[in-house]
Amino acid sequence: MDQVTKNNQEKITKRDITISWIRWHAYAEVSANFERLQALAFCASMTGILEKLYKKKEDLSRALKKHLTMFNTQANWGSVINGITIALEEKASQETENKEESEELITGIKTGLMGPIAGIGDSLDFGTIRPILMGISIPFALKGSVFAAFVPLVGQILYMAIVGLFMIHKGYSTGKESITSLLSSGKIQQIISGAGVLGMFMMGALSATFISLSTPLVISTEGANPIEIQSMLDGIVPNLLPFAVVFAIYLYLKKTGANYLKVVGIVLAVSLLGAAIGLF
Amino acid sequence: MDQVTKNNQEKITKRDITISWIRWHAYAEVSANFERLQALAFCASMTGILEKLYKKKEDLSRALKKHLTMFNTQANWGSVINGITIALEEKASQETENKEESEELITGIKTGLMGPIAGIGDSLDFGTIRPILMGISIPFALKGSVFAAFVPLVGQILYMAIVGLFMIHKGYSTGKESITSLLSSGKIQQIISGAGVLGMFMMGALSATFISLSTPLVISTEGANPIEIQSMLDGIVPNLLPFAVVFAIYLYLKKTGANYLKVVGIVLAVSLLGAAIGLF
Amino acid sequence: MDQVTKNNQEKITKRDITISWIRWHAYAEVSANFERLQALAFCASMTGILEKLYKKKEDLSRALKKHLTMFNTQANWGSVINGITIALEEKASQETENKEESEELITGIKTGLMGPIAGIGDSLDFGTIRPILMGISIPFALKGSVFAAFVPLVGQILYMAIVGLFMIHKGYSTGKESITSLLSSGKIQQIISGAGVLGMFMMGALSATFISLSTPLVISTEGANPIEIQSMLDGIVPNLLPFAVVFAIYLYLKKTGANYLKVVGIVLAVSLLGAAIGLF
Amino acid sequence: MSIIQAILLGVIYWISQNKVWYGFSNMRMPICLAPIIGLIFGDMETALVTGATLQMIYIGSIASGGNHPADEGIAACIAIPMAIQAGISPEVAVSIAVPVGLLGTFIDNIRKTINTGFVHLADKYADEGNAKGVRRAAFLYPLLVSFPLRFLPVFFASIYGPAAVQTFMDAVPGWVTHGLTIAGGILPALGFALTMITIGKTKYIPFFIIGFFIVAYSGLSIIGVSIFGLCIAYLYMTSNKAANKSQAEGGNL
Amino acid sequence: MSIIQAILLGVIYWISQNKVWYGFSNMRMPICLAPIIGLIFGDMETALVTGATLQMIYIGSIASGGNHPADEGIAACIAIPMAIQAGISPEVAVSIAVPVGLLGTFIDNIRKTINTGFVHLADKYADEGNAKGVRRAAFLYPLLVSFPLRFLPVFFASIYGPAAVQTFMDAVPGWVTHGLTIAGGILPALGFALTMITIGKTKYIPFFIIGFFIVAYSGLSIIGVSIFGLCIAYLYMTSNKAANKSQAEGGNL
Amino acid sequence: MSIIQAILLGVIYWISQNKVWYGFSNMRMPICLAPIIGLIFGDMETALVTGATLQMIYIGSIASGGNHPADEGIAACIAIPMAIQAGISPEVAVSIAVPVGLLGTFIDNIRKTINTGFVHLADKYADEGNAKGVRRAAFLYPLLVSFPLRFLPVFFASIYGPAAVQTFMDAVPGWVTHGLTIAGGILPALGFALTMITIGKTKYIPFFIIGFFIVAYSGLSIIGVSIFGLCIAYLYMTSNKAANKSQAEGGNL
Ligand SMILES: OC[C@H]1O[C@H](O)[C@@H](O)[C@@H](O)[C@@H]1O
Ligand SMILES: OC[C@H]1O[C@H](O)[C@@H](O)[C@@H](O)[C@@H]1O
Ligand SMILES: OC[C@H]1O[C@H](O)[C@@H](O)[C@@H](O)[C@@H]1O
Repeated sequence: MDQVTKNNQEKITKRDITISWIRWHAYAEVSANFERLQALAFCASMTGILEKLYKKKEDLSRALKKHLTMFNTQANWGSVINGITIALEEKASQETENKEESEELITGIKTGLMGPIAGIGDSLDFGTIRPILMGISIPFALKGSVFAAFVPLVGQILYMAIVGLFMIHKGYSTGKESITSLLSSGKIQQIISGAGVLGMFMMGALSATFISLSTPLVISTEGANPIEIQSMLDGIVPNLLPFAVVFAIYLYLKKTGANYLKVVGIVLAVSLLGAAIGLF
Repeated sequence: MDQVTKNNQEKITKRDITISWIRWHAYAEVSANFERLQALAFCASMTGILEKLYKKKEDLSRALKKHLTMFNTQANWGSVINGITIALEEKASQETENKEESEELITGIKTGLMGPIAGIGDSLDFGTIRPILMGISIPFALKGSVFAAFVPLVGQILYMAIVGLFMIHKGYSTGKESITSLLSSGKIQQIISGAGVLGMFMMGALSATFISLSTPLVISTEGANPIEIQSMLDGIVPNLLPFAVVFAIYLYLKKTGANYLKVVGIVLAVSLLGAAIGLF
Repeated sequence: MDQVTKNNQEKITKRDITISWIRWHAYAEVSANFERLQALAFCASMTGILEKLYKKKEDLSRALKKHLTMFNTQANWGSVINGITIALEEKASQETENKEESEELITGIKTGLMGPIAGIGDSLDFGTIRPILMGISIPFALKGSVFAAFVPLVGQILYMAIVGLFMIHKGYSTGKESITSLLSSGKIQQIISGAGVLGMFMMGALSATFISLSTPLVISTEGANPIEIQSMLDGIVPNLLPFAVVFAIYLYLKKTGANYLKVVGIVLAVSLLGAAIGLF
Repeated sequence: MSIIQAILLGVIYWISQNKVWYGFSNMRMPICLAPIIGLIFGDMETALVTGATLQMIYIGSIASGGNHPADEGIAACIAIPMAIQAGISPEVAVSIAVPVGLLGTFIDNIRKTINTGFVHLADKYADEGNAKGVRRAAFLYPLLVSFPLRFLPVFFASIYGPAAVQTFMDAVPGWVTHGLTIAGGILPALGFALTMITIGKTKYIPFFIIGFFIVAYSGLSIIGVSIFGLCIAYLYMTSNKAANKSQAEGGNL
Repeated sequence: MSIIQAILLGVIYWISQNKVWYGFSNMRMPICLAPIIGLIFGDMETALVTGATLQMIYIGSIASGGNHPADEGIAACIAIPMAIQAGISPEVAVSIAVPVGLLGTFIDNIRKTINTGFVHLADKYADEGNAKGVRRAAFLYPLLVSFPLRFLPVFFASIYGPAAVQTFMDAVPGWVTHGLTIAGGILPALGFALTMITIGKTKYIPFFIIGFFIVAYSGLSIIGVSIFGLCIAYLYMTSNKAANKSQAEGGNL
Repeated sequence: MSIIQAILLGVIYWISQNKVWYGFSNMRMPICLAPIIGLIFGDMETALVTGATLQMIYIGSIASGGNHPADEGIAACIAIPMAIQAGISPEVAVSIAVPVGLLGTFIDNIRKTINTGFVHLADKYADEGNAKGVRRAAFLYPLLVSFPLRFLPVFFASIYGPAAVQTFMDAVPGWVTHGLTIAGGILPALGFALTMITIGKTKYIPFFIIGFFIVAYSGLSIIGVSIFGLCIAYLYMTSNKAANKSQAEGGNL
């Protein structure tokens, strides 16, 4: 009977993978939501593959549900995760035992990679390349060059097509050829850890660069020189407020389990209140 | 007979620990001396505990002598060492064998922690918090605010009461509940090593900040531009003289076995001589 | 018969080692060549030793050929390699079995140490001490002091005699007494790795300091502000061109197997061409 | 402004802000919308100058974790036509549009709240093994639902013109716009925090702190700091390899 | 100056410099003594201004390993009354008192030499199992012995007034005060070196060097540098955990 | 200039640039040649001023991997006599000599190409077990062969004087000297790359990158950066010791 299942199954082609990438790139941000972020986009981008691999309704259903768990990454470099997942699904679908184990493995690799790659991808594509590109094209555009104004958009489309397609196919071939050896040698774990360190480091760098918050508060006792709270804080440690904010949000998310929308609300409320009473 | 000893022994209460802390904070600097620094203070702060634990004179005597060996730490954060020591003494006093081993352990943990905590505590309380507090209160005091002038003192009393009491009780509970597991897992060793690294690092930072020494020497050969030795040294490496001084003293202490008073004398002599002949 | 060989063999004396050092210091740069750099100098400096150790022509021949493989280091600190090699040769010459193994070992230690020591020695002697010495003597020389003008040369001769002689004898004694224990404890490996890390690090530092390359290119579209390529590159990362150059050469050498002369040619050609067309 | 121009503008904004294609992530940027709007309104020069001026404000805008500090797209779709049609100087147009951009983040939050519904719909489709349904829930429905959200504000702002926008903005109290500016400065923190959560390892937090304070103290650029980050991560990886390996070997006994 | 004021001053100095309570560590600082002396002498304003001025000199004073670069307490107890009573300007009072503060470190060194005796006394008590005796040796005796050391100089300086202090200081040759200033700059090194000794591990010395030169080159504040220090120590600890563990596991076989 | 002076000059240059003794590495530096040339030509003051001026250009000259960015020695042997004899100001003499120094690197490259032959000769001697031959190939022959290479250019430049040098340099097109300056800036890279190759471990490259960019960003001096390098290397070594050891222990099972 196993035999039957196997024979029934179609082979994953290069074209399937490219289609999966097209879907991923189209869906990634469209269905973004506060509950599971890109989960729906990831699942939907896998549908073509899963339909081929799982001919039985219940298997397909199970596979689809598996990929509807919380997911978020930077979609460009994140394509590599789709590639790896396709390879792993292909292998898992052929197994007849240890199903649970390989499902856990797939989810483990997905969640292990999504964060680090988000950190690295955001830093590279949006923290580095984008500002450089715009920094170059703004002065030309100010002088009226239509060509220069098109560079950031067209450049990004091409760049992301090249990177994304490369990454998904690379992810697939790596996954297919060497996932077993990768896993047994602990190399995947090592890559996840290295990427995690880099991602975390870059989040720190981005936080210090892109979060801005300061206070105009001044303490003035009668007679005494007025004391600016902000310059006092700067004297202790620069960027103290941004640092406090990102850690407060981090700890809150960690405790409440990523109640994302609520944080948005709190940030807005605190900002407005702070603005109203002159705290910020 | 063992049974008897045990039954004889009183239980260590929270109150005992608090009293021990009060003694520690009162004695810490009062009996400071060139031979064993805070050894006497530490021992004396343990007396109440030891009297409860060791009912036999000879046991008490042995325990007291054990805590009269060289000790020095930053007394505020160092309270945690008292707490841990109390827990360890309590456990050791109930043992009937391996007495020597547990005595060695106690001394090992004490000497392992005292240095790192001195480094960290000095940096935090005296290198960071104190200058910040004073930097804030000086301008107000200059304007005549009595309140501001009281902040550094009252603030420190409260702060050290809170930290010190917390640390001694925390030390005790950690020691009591988990010292065995801590020891077997090597965690205590790890904490000592981490604290040692931080303490050493902070000693470097404090040295560069608080040691000052420079030379006004100038070499002037006839005809040639006069050369300032200090700016030559700065060109090689900044703060070279302070660095040399702290290392010279460190190596000397290391070799001669902490002949503290002698170093004070030498420093004075060299400084006065240097000043007299125009070297410094 | 083994006995015979052994008895035949003369003992290495301190004088032999000093002579070896004198030869090394005399030959080091004189026979520098594009194919094997200091190989000939190294081999020739070992001749006296090898003649003593290997009384049979074929043994001597084999030993000489072994030391004619590619070698390059900073000759001053590198004297330690000569010292170690002498000790190892002495030991190897007494062995009757495992000849191949100890030959490999000798070559391994030589090639393991030569790079790191080159990096460290160049940084210290030529990147640090020399500029400091000259920085000091130039102003005096400008004022006409003959004495000051002699300092860099005489100072270097003395300094290198002291360091070099110390290093070769130290290398020999270390090698002789403890090479076996060093090897079994992995300490030699550790020293090579530490020195390698430092050497590599210093190469980076020297590269950033001493390689200079920039471009005067300017992009000017009609109407728009002209854009200086160099300041654009600096905005991305400082010293980008020197970094690219050193890596390009490194990768090329790595790939083509140290075709040194060719790189000299390419550098010259590219520089001249670049200068001609206004690229640099 | 003709209705057709207003419709085109609304559609452009809808497409750009929904990132119908991930490679369009830059399309919502004023400098990218500028030439398109310039075409629609037939005044390329003003469009480019206004777009480039506005862009400078958003040059460091980063939207990690799906989180926008401000809506550059709506700001561009308000400011550029305003500068072209009402003859307002680019600087003034920008100063009106930036607060609108702050308000614009609300639209995105509404969208992401609504999209939550589609995930649950997808859950149902997944249960049924309905792959096509999942795809519709992931693309078609969100796009349709977001249409009025994206289209209408820009459409009406275009129809009723600068005066209406000005009146609207005047009605918004000063502390609100100031508060939104503050929120715009804070919101990226949410994205970064979320990414930290998904990275997951608490023990990497020292690297966050190092990265943060290297930048805070040295002012290094992201690319500069990432060079050191790469090296540190590589060294961490390789040094841990040794440790891991030996652990593995030790553990396997 | 009344005798009672002089007595009060002497006692205050005795309490503050002996740190009868560790939380009083700041009490010897001029800014903390100022309001107390202001009360005694009935001129709070002058006291505060002089105290704050004097404090600025000692703001970075650190006494590791029980080692004082200067005696801020005696300086304060000389300068503040002088400014109040002799009508000398705070600046001048400070310039006279600072050299006195340098001389003051001798008192502390005498105290710590004498205290050595009490340790040996405590050794004896410990031998006898006499806990109370140990406590007396740790607190009562040192406090009593230090009383004349601390009380008398300040008492007499107060009684004989600014002129006497001035005469005394004039008698001290310039190279001595300069030499003491130098010593005051060097003495903290002794405290740091002692702490290095008690930390004990020679292999951590590179961390000392890193800490030193990060500050020397960057001018980072102690708090700034400690952030990096914390991260480095944490990473060292955790990375060594792996190594230690595997070593342990490897070793246990 | 007398022939004897020219001969002496040529010989001096030959000795200095061949580093007949490794401790002579500085001898080719203008400041070291200056007093010698001053003696030969009997005008110490001009010699020293010209030498010191020229030296400033080469103060950071480094020749790793046997690779000279420029030939300071020939520049000195041209500029100093020129300043003394033709009464040209030191600055002008230097500006003529520096391009000559750039051309001078060709001589060294020719020498190292020729020397390749002697290695092969040494191979033969080694085969025959002829140690003396090896020594001759290592010292005598290279020194002799290099004699004309080193001696003649300086000798002829001296004989025909500044005018000839000037004419020669004028014949060299501007882009060539500019190109050689560029090459002089790049050539050290070759030496560093070669050393990287001989260090051999690709996995240490992050340390290269760290060292490079610490200097590039901070402008730290070599000695400053080497302090940190030492500490990093030491820590790497000791932390790897733990890992290595446990690996060894783990592996030995
Ligand atoms: O932060 C990772 C990722 O999060 C979301 O999915 C979006 O904001 C992306 O733009 C971003 O790259
Ligand atoms: O250095 C640790 C410690 O040493 C001594 O005990 C005193 O100087 C304390 O103030 C200091 O905190
Ligand atoms: O780089 C190491 C070494 O290489 C060559 O042998 C010469 O350039 C030496 O001066 C240098 O020290």
